Amino acid sequence: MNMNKLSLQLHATCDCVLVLRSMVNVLCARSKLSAIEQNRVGLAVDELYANIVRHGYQGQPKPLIFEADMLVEGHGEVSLKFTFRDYAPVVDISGWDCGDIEPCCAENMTPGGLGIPLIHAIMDEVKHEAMEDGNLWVLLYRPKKNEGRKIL
Amino acid sequence: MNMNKLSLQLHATCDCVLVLRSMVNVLCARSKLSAIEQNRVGLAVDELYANIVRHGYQGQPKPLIFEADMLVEGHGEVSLKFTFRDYAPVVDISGWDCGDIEPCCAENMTPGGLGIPLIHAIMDEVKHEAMEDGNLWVLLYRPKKNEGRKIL
Amino acid sequence: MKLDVKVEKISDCEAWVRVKGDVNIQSSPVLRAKLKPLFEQKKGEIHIDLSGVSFMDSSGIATLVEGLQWARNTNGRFVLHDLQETVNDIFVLAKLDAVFEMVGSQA
Amino acid sequence: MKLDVKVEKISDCEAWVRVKGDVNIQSSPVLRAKLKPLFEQKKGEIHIDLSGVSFMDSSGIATLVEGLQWARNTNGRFVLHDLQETVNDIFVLAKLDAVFEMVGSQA
Ligand SMILES: Nc1ncnc2c1ncn2[C@@H]1O[C@H](COP(=O)(O)OP(=O)(O)O)[C@@H](O)[C@H]1O
Ligand SMILES: Nc1ncnc2c1ncn2[C@@H]1O[C@H](COP(=O)(O)OP(=O)(O)O)[C@@H](O)[C@H]1O
Repeated sequence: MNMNKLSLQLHATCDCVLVLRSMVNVLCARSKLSAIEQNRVGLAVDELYANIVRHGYQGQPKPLIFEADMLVEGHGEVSLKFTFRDYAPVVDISGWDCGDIEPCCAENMTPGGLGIPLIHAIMDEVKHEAMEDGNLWVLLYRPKKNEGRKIL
Repeated sequence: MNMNKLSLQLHATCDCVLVLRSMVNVLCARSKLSAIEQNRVGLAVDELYANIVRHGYQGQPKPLIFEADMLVEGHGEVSLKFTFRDYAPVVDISGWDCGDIEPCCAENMTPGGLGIPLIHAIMDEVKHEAMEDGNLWVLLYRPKKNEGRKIL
Repeated sequence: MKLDVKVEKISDCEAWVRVKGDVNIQSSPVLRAKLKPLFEQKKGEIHIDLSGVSFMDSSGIATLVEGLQWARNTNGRFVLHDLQETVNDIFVLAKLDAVFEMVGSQA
Repeated sequence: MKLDVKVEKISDCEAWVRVKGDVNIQSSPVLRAKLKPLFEQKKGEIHIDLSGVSFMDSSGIATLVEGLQWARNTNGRFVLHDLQETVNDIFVLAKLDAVFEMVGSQA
Protein backbone atom coordinates (compact mmCIF):
# COMPACT_ATOMS: atom_id res chain seq x y z
CA MET A 1 0.00 0.00 0.00
CA ASN A 2 1.23 3.44 -0.94
CA MET A 3 2.23 5.39 2.19
CA ASN A 4 0.12 8.35 1.19
CA LYS A 5 -3.04 6.41 0.51
CA LEU A 6 -6.01 6.68 2.83
CA SER A 7 -8.88 4.32 2.18
CA LEU A 8 -12.36 4.60 3.67
CA GLN A 9 -15.24 2.15 3.58
CA LEU A 10 -18.65 3.34 4.65
CA HIS A 11 -22.32 3.44 3.86
CA ALA A 12 -22.71 6.67 1.94
CA THR A 13 -24.80 9.24 3.77
CA CYS A 14 -24.70 13.04 3.91
CA ASP A 15 -23.39 13.17 7.44
CA CYS A 16 -20.11 11.53 6.42
CA VAL A 17 -19.11 14.22 3.96
CA LEU A 18 -16.66 15.75 6.43
CA VAL A 19 -14.83 12.43 6.83
CA LEU A 20 -13.96 12.53 3.13
CA ARG A 21 -13.04 16.18 3.52
CA SER A 22 -10.64 15.44 6.37
CA MET A 23 -8.90 12.85 4.16
CA VAL A 24 -8.63 15.40 1.36
CA ASN A 25 -7.23 17.93 3.82
CA VAL A 26 -4.42 15.60 4.90
CA LEU A 27 -3.15 15.17 1.34
CA CYS A 28 -3.67 18.81 0.41
CA ALA A 29 -1.56 19.81 3.41
CA ARG A 30 1.12 17.26 2.50
CA SER A 31 1.28 18.64 -1.01
CA LYS A 32 1.29 22.20 0.35
CA LEU A 33 -1.70 23.43 -1.62
CA SER A 34 -2.90 26.99 -1.11
CA ALA A 35 -6.15 27.60 0.76
CA ILE A 36 -7.85 28.31 -2.57
CA GLU A 37 -6.67 25.09 -4.18
CA GLN A 38 -7.44 23.04 -1.08
CA ASN A 39 -10.96 24.43 -1.08
CA ARG A 40 -11.44 23.63 -4.77
CA VAL A 41 -10.23 20.06 -4.40
CA GLY A 42 -12.42 19.60 -1.32
CA LEU A 43 -15.37 20.95 -3.28
CA ALA A 44 -14.90 18.57 -6.21
CA VAL A 45 -14.75 15.58 -3.86
CA ASP A 46 -17.79 16.87 -1.98
CA GLU A 47 -19.73 17.24 -5.24
CA LEU A 48 -18.95 13.77 -6.52
CA TYR A 49 -19.84 12.27 -3.15
CA ALA A 50 -23.09 14.26 -3.08
CA ASN A 51 -24.02 12.95 -6.51
CA ILE A 52 -23.49 9.35 -5.47
CA VAL A 53 -25.51 9.86 -2.29
CA ARG A 54 -28.38 11.71 -3.97
CA HIS A 55 -28.51 10.35 -7.51
CA GLY A 56 -26.65 7.03 -7.43
CA TYR A 57 -28.07 5.76 -4.15
CA GLN A 58 -31.06 8.12 -3.93
CA GLY A 59 -30.55 8.67 -0.25
CA GLN A 60 -30.26 4.97 0.66
CA PRO A 61 -27.12 4.31 2.70
CA LYS A 62 -25.22 1.83 0.53
CA PRO A 63 -21.57 0.77 0.54
CA LEU A 64 -18.92 3.05 -0.89
CA ILE A 65 -15.15 2.87 -0.97
CA PHE A 66 -13.35 6.18 -1.12
CA GLU A 67 -9.61 6.43 -1.59
CA ALA A 68 -7.42 9.49 -1.43
CA ASP A 69 -3.89 9.13 -2.69
CA MET A 70 -0.93 11.34 -3.44
CA LEU A 71 1.15 10.17 -6.38
CA VAL A 72 4.70 11.31 -6.80
CA GLU A 73 5.74 11.19 -10.42
CA GLY A 74 9.18 10.63 -11.83
CA HIS A 75 10.23 14.25 -11.88
CA GLY A 76 9.01 14.87 -8.33
CA GLU A 77 5.70 16.36 -9.40
CA VAL A 78 2.83 15.32 -7.20
CA SER A 79 -0.75 14.73 -8.11
CA LEU A 80 -3.76 13.92 -5.99
CA LYS A 81 -5.97 11.03 -6.94
CA PHE A 82 -9.43 10.37 -5.53
CA THR A 83 -11.28 7.17 -6.27
CA PHE A 84 -14.93 6.40 -5.56
CA ARG A 85 -16.25 2.89 -5.98
CA ASP A 86 -20.03 2.69 -5.73
CA TYR A 87 -22.53 -0.15 -6.20
CA ALA A 88 -25.25 1.96 -7.75
CA PRO A 89 -26.85 1.32 -11.15
CA VAL A 90 -24.30 1.89 -13.89
CA VAL A 91 -24.40 5.50 -15.04
CA ASP A 92 -24.31 6.60 -18.66
CA ILE A 93 -22.21 9.74 -18.68
CA SER A 94 -22.34 10.37 -22.42
CA GLY A 95 -23.96 13.73 -22.84
CA TRP A 96 -22.62 15.03 -19.52
CA ASP A 97 -21.41 18.55 -19.42
CA CYS A 98 -17.62 18.28 -19.45
CA GLY A 99 -16.73 21.51 -21.18
CA ASP A 100 -15.97 24.91 -19.76
CA ILE A 101 -18.64 26.53 -17.68
CA GLU A 102 -20.46 29.06 -19.84
CA PRO A 103 -21.04 32.53 -18.46
CA CYS A 104 -24.74 32.81 -17.79
CA CYS A 105 -27.11 35.53 -16.91
CA ALA A 106 -29.74 35.91 -14.24
CA GLU A 107 -32.50 35.08 -16.73
CA ASN A 108 -31.45 31.55 -17.52
CA MET A 109 -30.15 30.53 -14.11
CA THR A 110 -31.64 27.41 -12.63
CA PRO A 111 -30.89 26.04 -9.20
CA GLY A 112 -28.85 22.85 -9.53
CA GLY A 113 -26.85 21.32 -12.33
CA LEU A 114 -23.62 22.92 -11.16
CA GLY A 115 -21.97 19.89 -9.56
CA ILE A 116 -20.59 18.13 -12.64
CA PRO A 117 -19.41 21.34 -14.36
CA LEU A 118 -17.59 22.38 -11.17
CA ILE A 119 -15.90 18.99 -10.86
CA HIS A 120 -14.66 19.30 -14.44
CA ALA A 121 -13.58 22.90 -13.95
CA ILE A 122 -11.47 21.95 -10.93
CA MET A 123 -10.00 18.56 -11.75
CA ASP A 124 -7.39 17.83 -14.40
CA GLU A 125 -8.91 14.45 -15.15
CA VAL A 126 -12.34 13.01 -14.45
CA LYS A 127 -12.75 9.35 -15.33
CA HIS A 128 -15.76 7.10 -15.09
CA GLU A 129 -15.64 3.37 -15.55
CA ALA A 130 -18.75 1.22 -15.71
CA MET A 131 -18.25 -1.84 -13.54
CA GLU A 132 -20.34 -4.99 -13.49
CA ASP A 133 -22.04 -3.97 -10.30
CA GLY A 134 -21.54 -0.24 -10.09
CA ASN A 135 -19.31 2.66 -10.99
CA LEU A 136 -15.71 3.63 -10.54
CA TRP A 137 -14.99 7.36 -10.52
CA VAL A 138 -11.48 8.76 -10.56
CA LEU A 139 -10.58 12.41 -10.02
CA LEU A 140 -7.04 13.60 -10.66
CA TYR A 141 -5.68 16.94 -9.54
CA ARG A 142 -2.29 18.42 -10.37
CA PRO A 143 -1.27 21.29 -8.10
CA LYS A 144 -1.18 24.60 -9.93
CA LYS A 145 2.09 26.44 -9.79
CA ASN A 146 0.74 29.90 -10.36
CA GLU A 147 -2.31 30.07 -8.17
CA GLY A 148 -1.28 32.03 -5.08
CA ARG A 149 0.41 29.28 -3.21
CA LYS A 150 -0.31 30.55 0.27
CA ILE A 151 0.00 27.73 2.74
CA LEU A 152 -2.94 27.52 5.13
CA MET B 1 -21.29 -4.64 6.78
CA ASN B 2 -23.07 -2.80 9.56
CA MET B 3 -24.63 0.41 8.23
CA ASN B 4 -23.06 2.48 10.96
CA LYS B 5 -19.55 1.15 10.51
CA LEU B 6 -16.84 3.33 9.05
CA SER B 7 -13.54 1.70 8.29
CA LEU B 8 -10.28 3.48 7.55
CA GLN B 9 -7.00 2.08 6.30
CA LEU B 10 -3.98 4.31 6.42
CA HIS B 11 -0.34 4.59 7.34
CA ALA B 12 -0.44 5.97 10.84
CA THR B 13 1.01 9.46 11.13
CA CYS B 14 0.20 12.43 13.35
CA ASP B 15 -1.36 14.44 10.56
CA CYS B 16 -4.19 11.95 10.14
CA VAL B 17 -5.52 12.31 13.67
CA LEU B 18 -8.37 14.55 12.49
CA VAL B 19 -9.55 11.90 10.02
CA LEU B 20 -10.18 9.55 12.92
CA ARG B 21 -11.80 12.40 14.79
CA SER B 22 -14.20 13.12 11.95
CA MET B 23 -15.28 9.46 11.97
CA VAL B 24 -15.83 9.64 15.72
CA ASN B 25 -17.86 12.82 15.25
CA VAL B 26 -20.23 11.17 12.79
CA LEU B 27 -21.16 8.40 15.23
CA CYS B 28 -21.29 10.72 18.25
CA ALA B 29 -23.74 12.93 16.36
CA ARG B 30 -25.82 9.91 15.33
CA SER B 31 -26.03 8.79 18.93
CA LYS B 32 -26.79 12.37 20.03
CA LEU B 33 -23.96 12.66 22.54
CA SER B 34 -23.51 15.91 24.41
CA ALA B 35 -20.56 18.14 23.53
CA ILE B 36 -18.80 16.98 26.70
CA GLU B 37 -19.24 13.30 25.92
CA GLN B 38 -18.31 13.77 22.27
CA ASN B 39 -15.12 15.50 23.35
CA ARG B 40 -14.26 12.71 25.79
CA VAL B 41 -14.80 9.98 23.23
CA GLY B 42 -12.76 11.93 20.67
CA LEU B 43 -10.00 12.33 23.24
CA ALA B 44 -9.82 8.62 24.05
CA VAL B 45 -9.55 7.73 20.35
CA ASP B 46 -6.93 10.44 19.86
CA GLU B 47 -4.89 9.10 22.80
CA LEU B 48 -4.92 5.52 21.62
CA TYR B 49 -3.97 6.60 18.10
CA ALA B 50 -1.18 8.78 19.49
CA ASN B 51 0.20 5.85 21.45
CA ILE B 52 0.30 3.63 18.38
CA VAL B 53 1.97 6.36 16.32
CA ARG B 54 4.54 7.27 18.97
CA HIS B 55 5.15 4.10 20.94
CA GLY B 56 3.96 1.25 18.72
CA TYR B 57 5.39 2.56 15.45
CA GLN B 58 7.85 5.07 16.92
CA GLY B 59 6.99 7.63 14.34
CA GLN B 60 7.36 5.31 11.33
CA PRO B 61 4.27 5.46 9.11
CA LYS B 62 3.03 1.87 9.17
CA PRO B 63 -0.34 0.37 8.27
CA LEU B 64 -3.27 0.74 10.60
CA ILE B 65 -6.93 -0.15 10.31
CA PHE B 66 -9.30 1.94 12.35
CA GLU B 67 -12.99 1.13 12.63
CA ALA B 68 -15.72 3.16 14.23
CA ASP B 69 -19.01 1.45 14.76
CA MET B 70 -22.29 2.11 16.52
CA LEU B 71 -23.91 -0.98 17.99
CA VAL B 72 -27.58 -1.04 18.78
CA GLU B 73 -28.32 -3.53 21.50
CA GLY B 74 -31.51 -5.51 22.05
CA HIS B 75 -33.21 -2.95 24.24
CA GLY B 76 -32.38 -0.08 21.90
CA GLU B 77 -29.36 1.06 23.86
CA VAL B 78 -26.50 2.13 21.66
CA SER B 79 -22.80 1.81 22.26
CA LEU B 80 -19.84 3.06 20.30
CA LYS B 81 -17.06 0.68 19.41
CA PHE B 82 -13.65 1.71 18.12
CA THR B 83 -11.18 -0.86 16.87
CA PHE B 84 -7.50 -0.30 16.06
CA ARG B 85 -5.51 -3.03 14.35
CA ASP B 86 -1.81 -2.29 14.28
CA TYR B 87 1.21 -4.27 13.07
CA ALA B 88 3.58 -3.09 15.77
CA PRO B 89 5.49 -5.37 18.16
CA VAL B 90 3.06 -7.10 20.49
CA VAL B 91 2.57 -5.02 23.61
CA ASP B 92 2.51 -6.41 27.11
CA ILE B 93 -0.15 -4.44 28.93
CA SER B 94 0.11 -6.23 32.28
CA GLY B 95 1.06 -3.59 34.76
CA TRP B 96 -0.70 -0.81 32.87
CA ASP B 97 -2.57 1.71 34.88
CA CYS B 98 -6.22 0.78 34.47
CA GLY B 99 -7.60 2.02 37.77
CA ASP B 100 -9.07 5.36 38.66
CA ILE B 101 -6.90 8.38 38.19
CA GLU B 102 -5.45 9.32 41.57
CA PRO B 103 -5.63 12.92 42.66
CA CYS B 104 -2.09 14.23 42.53
CA CYS B 105 -0.34 17.29 43.68
CA ALA B 106 2.00 19.70 41.97
CA GLU B 107 5.01 18.07 43.62
CA ASN B 108 4.70 14.68 41.99
CA MET B 109 3.40 15.76 38.58
CA THR B 110 5.37 14.58 35.60
CA PRO B 111 4.64 15.52 32.03
CA GLY B 112 3.27 12.49 30.21
CA GLY B 113 1.80 9.21 31.34
CA LEU B 114 -1.77 10.54 31.20
CA GLY B 115 -2.92 8.89 27.98
CA ILE B 116 -3.72 5.40 29.23
CA PRO B 117 -5.38 6.58 32.47
CA LEU B 118 -7.57 8.99 30.47
CA ILE B 119 -8.61 6.26 28.03
CA HIS B 120 -9.65 4.07 30.96
CA ALA B 121 -11.42 6.93 32.72
CA ILE B 122 -13.51 7.66 29.62
CA MET B 123 -14.24 4.27 28.08
CA ASP B 124 -16.48 1.59 29.54
CA GLU B 125 -14.31 -1.17 28.16
CA VAL B 126 -10.72 -1.19 26.95
CA LYS B 127 -9.56 -4.46 25.44
CA HIS B 128 -6.19 -5.46 24.06
CA GLU B 129 -5.57 -8.61 22.13
CA ALA B 130 -2.10 -9.77 21.15
CA MET B 131 -2.14 -10.88 17.53
CA GLU B 132 0.50 -12.86 15.71
CA ASP B 133 1.75 -9.80 13.94
CA GLY B 134 0.53 -6.91 16.02
CA ASN B 135 -2.15 -5.66 18.34
CA LEU B 136 -5.90 -5.33 18.34
CA TRP B 137 -7.31 -2.62 20.56
CA VAL B 138 -11.01 -2.22 21.22
CA LEU B 139 -12.61 0.73 22.98
CA LEU B 140 -16.27 0.59 23.98
CA TYR B 141 -18.31 3.56 25.05
CA ARG B 142 -21.87 3.57 26.38
CA PRO B 143 -23.54 6.95 26.31
CA LYS B 144 -24.14 8.36 29.77
CA LYS B 145 -27.72 9.23 30.54
CA ASN B 146 -27.04 11.77 33.21
CA GLU B 147 -24.25 13.82 31.81
CA GLY B 148 -25.86 17.02 30.54
CA ARG B 149 -27.07 15.77 27.20
CA LYS B 150 -26.82 19.02 25.33
CA ILE B 151 -26.76 18.33 21.64
CA LEU B 152 -23.98 20.16 19.82
CA MET C 1 -18.60 23.12 11.76
CA LYS C 2 -22.34 23.20 12.30
CA LEU C 3 -24.33 25.62 10.19
CA ASP C 4 -25.96 28.49 12.03
CA VAL C 5 -28.47 30.67 10.16
CA LYS C 6 -30.00 33.73 11.83
CA VAL C 7 -32.76 35.71 10.15
CA GLU C 8 -33.32 39.31 11.16
CA LYS C 9 -36.40 41.06 9.82
CA ILE C 10 -35.53 44.76 9.66
CA SER C 11 -38.91 45.66 8.22
CA ASP C 12 -41.71 44.16 6.19
CA CYS C 13 -39.57 44.37 3.12
CA GLU C 14 -36.01 44.02 4.34
CA ALA C 15 -34.42 40.96 5.86
CA TRP C 16 -30.85 40.14 6.83
CA VAL C 17 -29.66 36.57 7.02
CA ARG C 18 -26.41 35.81 8.81
CA VAL C 19 -24.86 32.46 7.93
CA LYS C 20 -22.07 30.84 9.92
CA GLY C 21 -20.39 27.52 9.16
CA ASP C 22 -19.93 25.26 6.17
CA VAL C 23 -22.71 24.94 3.60
CA ASN C 24 -22.54 21.41 2.17
CA ILE C 25 -24.99 18.58 1.33
CA GLN C 26 -25.44 17.91 5.00
CA SER C 27 -26.16 21.48 6.06
CA SER C 28 -27.64 23.23 3.02
CA PRO C 29 -31.21 22.08 3.84
CA VAL C 30 -30.91 24.24 6.99
CA LEU C 31 -30.09 27.30 4.89
CA ARG C 32 -32.88 26.51 2.46
CA ALA C 33 -35.44 26.07 5.24
CA LYS C 34 -34.60 29.50 6.63
CA LEU C 35 -34.63 31.27 3.26
CA LYS C 36 -37.77 29.66 1.83
CA PRO C 37 -40.25 31.72 3.92
CA LEU C 38 -38.49 34.91 2.87
CA PHE C 39 -39.17 34.05 -0.76
CA GLU C 40 -42.88 34.47 0.04
CA GLN C 41 -42.25 38.22 0.39
CA LYS C 42 -43.87 40.10 -2.45
CA LYS C 43 -41.26 42.82 -2.62
CA GLY C 44 -38.17 44.13 -0.91
CA GLU C 45 -34.61 43.17 -0.14
CA ILE C 46 -32.90 40.10 1.22
CA HIS C 47 -29.32 40.48 2.37
CA ILE C 48 -27.16 37.43 3.04
CA ASP C 49 -24.12 37.92 5.25
CA LEU C 50 -21.68 35.20 4.20
CA SER C 51 -18.68 36.47 6.17
CA GLY C 52 -18.90 33.43 8.46
CA VAL C 53 -18.98 30.89 5.64
CA SER C 54 -15.69 29.33 4.58
CA PHE C 55 -17.12 26.57 2.41
CA MET C 56 -20.10 26.37 0.08
CA ASP C 57 -20.90 23.64 -2.41
CA SER C 58 -23.36 23.59 -5.29
CA SER C 59 -26.26 22.64 -3.02
CA GLY C 60 -25.73 25.94 -1.17
CA ILE C 61 -25.32 27.86 -4.40
CA ALA C 62 -28.56 26.34 -5.71
CA THR C 63 -30.42 27.81 -2.75
CA LEU C 64 -28.91 31.22 -3.43
CA VAL C 65 -29.93 30.95 -7.08
CA GLU C 66 -33.50 30.56 -5.84
CA GLY C 67 -33.02 33.92 -4.15
CA LEU C 68 -31.87 35.37 -7.43
CA GLN C 69 -35.01 34.11 -9.10
CA TRP C 70 -37.14 35.55 -6.32
CA ALA C 71 -35.49 38.94 -6.87
CA ARG C 72 -36.13 38.72 -10.58
CA ASN C 73 -39.76 37.78 -10.15
CA THR C 74 -40.53 40.44 -7.56
CA ASN C 75 -38.25 43.16 -8.80
CA GLY C 76 -36.50 42.89 -5.47
CA ARG C 77 -32.88 42.82 -4.39
CA PHE C 78 -31.00 39.72 -3.31
CA VAL C 79 -27.53 40.74 -2.08
CA LEU C 80 -24.58 38.60 -0.99
CA HIS C 81 -22.25 40.25 1.51
CA ASP C 82 -18.64 39.66 2.45
CA LEU C 83 -17.83 36.37 0.75
CA GLN C 84 -14.61 34.84 2.02
CA GLU C 85 -11.85 34.39 -0.52
CA THR C 86 -12.42 30.63 -0.90
CA VAL C 87 -16.17 30.98 -1.39
CA ASN C 88 -15.76 33.88 -3.78
CA ASP C 89 -13.33 31.75 -5.78
CA ILE C 90 -16.06 29.14 -6.35
CA PHE C 91 -18.52 31.80 -7.54
CA VAL C 92 -15.88 33.00 -10.00
CA LEU C 93 -15.18 29.43 -11.12
CA ALA C 94 -18.92 28.89 -11.67
CA LYS C 95 -19.06 32.20 -13.54
CA LEU C 96 -21.71 33.40 -11.10
CA ASP C 97 -19.83 36.41 -9.75
CA ALA C 98 -21.39 38.66 -12.39
CA VAL C 99 -24.88 37.25 -11.92
CA PHE C 100 -25.23 37.93 -8.20
CA GLU C 101 -25.17 41.33 -6.56
CA MET C 102 -22.20 41.12 -4.23
CA VAL C 103 -20.94 43.61 -1.70
CA GLY C 104 -17.62 43.77 0.10
CA SER C 105 -16.13 40.45 -0.87
CA GLN C 106 -12.62 39.76 0.25
CA ALA C 107 -11.30 38.87 -3.15
CA MET D 1 -8.24 23.78 12.95
CA LYS D 2 -4.63 24.91 12.81
CA LEU D 3 -2.98 25.85 16.08
CA ASP D 4 -2.02 29.47 16.51
CA VAL D 5 0.14 30.48 19.48
CA LYS D 6 0.96 34.14 20.16
CA VAL D 7 3.41 35.14 22.87
CA GLU D 8 3.21 38.62 24.31
CA LYS D 9 6.00 39.72 26.64
CA ILE D 10 4.47 42.29 28.98
CA SER D 11 7.73 42.76 30.90
CA ASP D 12 10.88 40.86 31.77
CA CYS D 13 8.92 38.76 34.16
CA GLU D 14 5.42 38.57 32.75
CA ALA D 15 4.32 36.84 29.58
CA TRP D 16 0.90 36.15 28.09
CA VAL D 17 0.41 33.30 25.66
CA ARG D 18 -2.75 33.21 23.57
CA VAL D 19 -3.57 29.82 22.10
CA LYS D 20 -6.14 29.26 19.38
CA GLY D 21 -7.14 25.94 17.83
CA ASP D 22 -6.95 22.27 18.75
CA VAL D 23 -4.00 21.00 20.75
CA ASN D 24 -3.40 17.39 19.71
CA ILE D 25 -0.43 15.15 18.80
CA GLN D 26 -0.09 16.98 15.53
CA SER D 27 -0.14 20.49 16.93
CA SER D 28 1.17 20.24 20.49
CA PRO D 29 4.84 20.53 19.38
CA VAL D 30 3.95 24.05 18.20
CA LEU D 31 2.71 24.97 21.67
CA ARG D 32 5.74 23.39 23.28
CA ALA D 33 8.17 25.24 21.00
CA LYS D 34 6.60 28.57 21.95
CA LEU D 35 6.52 27.86 25.68
CA LYS D 36 9.99 26.34 26.05
CA PRO D 37 11.88 29.66 25.82
CA LEU D 38 9.62 31.15 28.50
CA PHE D 39 10.69 28.38 30.86
CA GLU D 40 14.21 29.87 30.73
CA GLN D 41 12.89 32.84 32.72
CA LYS D 42 14.30 32.83 36.20
CA LYS D 43 11.21 34.34 37.82
CA GLY D 44 7.85 35.82 37.16
CA GLU D 45 4.49 34.91 35.69
CA ILE D 46 3.30 33.06 32.62
CA HIS D 47 -0.38 33.38 31.70
CA ILE D 48 -1.95 31.06 29.15
CA ASP D 49 -5.17 32.23 27.52
CA LEU D 50 -6.99 29.04 26.51
CA SER D 51 -10.30 30.65 25.54
CA GLY D 52 -9.66 29.77 21.89
CA VAL D 53 -8.92 26.10 22.54
CA SER D 54 -11.78 23.62 22.23
CA PHE D 55 -9.72 20.45 22.33
CA MET D 56 -6.60 19.44 24.24
CA ASP D 57 -5.14 15.97 24.56
CA SER D 58 -2.53 14.61 26.96
CA SER D 59 0.34 15.82 24.78
CA GLY D 60 -0.91 19.39 25.32
CA ILE D 61 -1.48 18.81 29.01
CA ALA D 62 2.07 17.45 29.31
CA THR D 63 3.43 20.74 28.02
CA LEU D 64 1.35 22.65 30.54
CA VAL D 65 2.64 20.39 33.32
CA GLU D 66 6.13 21.51 32.34
CA GLY D 67 4.90 25.04 33.05
CA LEU D 68 3.72 23.93 36.45
CA GLN D 69 7.16 22.52 37.18
CA TRP D 70 8.79 25.72 36.02
CA ALA D 71 6.58 27.67 38.44
CA ARG D 72 7.48 25.32 41.26
CA ASN D 73 11.21 25.56 40.59
CA THR D 74 11.31 29.33 40.21
CA ASN D 75 8.64 30.25 42.73
CA GLY D 76 6.74 31.78 39.84
CA ARG D 77 3.12 31.71 38.70
CA PHE D 78 1.78 29.65 35.81
CA VAL D 79 -1.87 30.52 35.26
CA LEU D 80 -4.44 28.99 32.88
CA HIS D 81 -7.19 31.37 31.78
CA ASP D 82 -10.70 30.80 30.42
CA LEU D 83 -10.76 27.08 29.69
CA GLN D 84 -13.72 26.09 27.54
CA GLU D 85 -16.17 23.64 29.08
CA THR D 86 -14.87 20.64 27.10
CA VAL D 87 -11.22 21.33 27.96
CA ASN D 88 -12.02 22.01 31.60
CA ASP D 89 -13.86 18.68 31.69
CA ILE D 90 -10.67 16.85 30.73
CA PHE D 91 -8.69 18.63 33.45
CA VAL D 92 -11.34 17.55 35.95
CA LEU D 93 -11.27 13.98 34.60
CA ALA D 94 -7.48 13.93 34.94
CA LYS D 95 -7.83 15.37 38.46
CA LEU D 96 -5.63 18.26 37.45
CA ASP D 97 -8.11 21.04 38.12
CA ALA D 98 -6.85 21.44 41.67
CA VAL D 99 -3.20 21.31 40.69
CA PHE D 100 -3.20 24.17 38.19
CA GLU D 101 -4.00 27.78 38.99
CA MET D 102 -7.04 28.48 36.82
CA VAL D 103 -8.91 31.71 36.27
CA GLY D 104 -12.32 32.32 34.73
CA SER D 105 -13.08 28.88 33.36
CA GLN D 106 -16.48 28.40 31.82
CA ALA D 107 -17.39 25.37 33.87
N1 LIG E 1 -23.49 9.47 -9.42
C1 LIG E 1 -24.56 9.70 -10.22
N2 LIG E 1 -25.42 8.73 -10.48
C2 LIG E 1 -26.50 8.95 -11.28
N3 LIG E 1 -26.75 10.13 -11.85
C3 LIG E 1 -25.94 11.15 -11.64
C4 LIG E 1 -24.79 11.00 -10.81
N4 LIG E 1 -24.16 12.18 -10.79
C5 LIG E 1 -24.87 13.02 -11.53
N5 LIG E 1 -25.94 12.43 -12.07
C6 LIG E 1 -26.95 13.05 -12.97
O1 LIG E 1 -26.38 14.23 -13.52
C7 LIG E 1 -27.19 15.37 -13.21
C8 LIG E 1 -26.32 16.61 -13.01
O2 LIG E 1 -25.58 16.52 -11.81
P1 LIG E 1 -24.99 17.83 -11.13
O3 LIG E 1 -24.28 18.61 -12.16
O4 LIG E 1 -24.19 17.41 -9.95
O5 LIG E 1 -26.24 18.68 -10.67
P2 LIG E 1 -27.42 18.35 -9.65
O6 LIG E 1 -26.92 17.28 -8.74
O7 LIG E 1 -27.63 19.64 -8.94
O8 LIG E 1 -28.58 17.93 -10.49
C9 LIG E 1 -27.98 14.97 -12.00
O9 LIG E 1 -29.18 15.68 -11.88
C10 LIG E 1 -28.19 13.48 -12.22
O10 LIG E 1 -29.29 13.27 -13.06
N1 LIG F 1 0.53 1.33 21.56
C1 LIG F 1 1.56 1.21 22.39
N2 LIG F 1 2.61 0.46 22.06
C2 LIG F 1 3.65 0.35 22.88
N3 LIG F 1 3.74 0.94 24.08
C3 LIG F 1 2.73 1.69 24.48
C4 LIG F 1 1.58 1.88 23.66
N4 LIG F 1 0.74 2.68 24.33
C5 LIG F 1 1.33 3.00 25.48
N5 LIG F 1 2.53 2.41 25.61
C6 LIG F 1 3.46 2.52 26.76
O1 LIG F 1 2.72 2.98 27.88
C7 LIG F 1 3.27 4.20 28.39
C8 LIG F 1 2.18 5.11 28.94
O2 LIG F 1 1.39 5.66 27.88
P1 LIG F 1 0.53 6.95 28.12
O3 LIG F 1 -0.25 6.79 29.37
O4 LIG F 1 -0.26 7.20 26.89
O5 LIG F 1 1.54 8.14 28.36
P2 LIG F 1 2.70 8.73 27.42
O6 LIG F 1 2.38 8.35 26.02
O7 LIG F 1 2.64 10.19 27.68
O8 LIG F 1 3.98 8.11 27.91
C9 LIG F 1 4.03 4.80 27.23
O9 LIG F 1 5.08 5.64 27.66
C10 LIG F 1 4.54 3.54 26.52
O10 LIG F 1 5.73 3.08 27.10
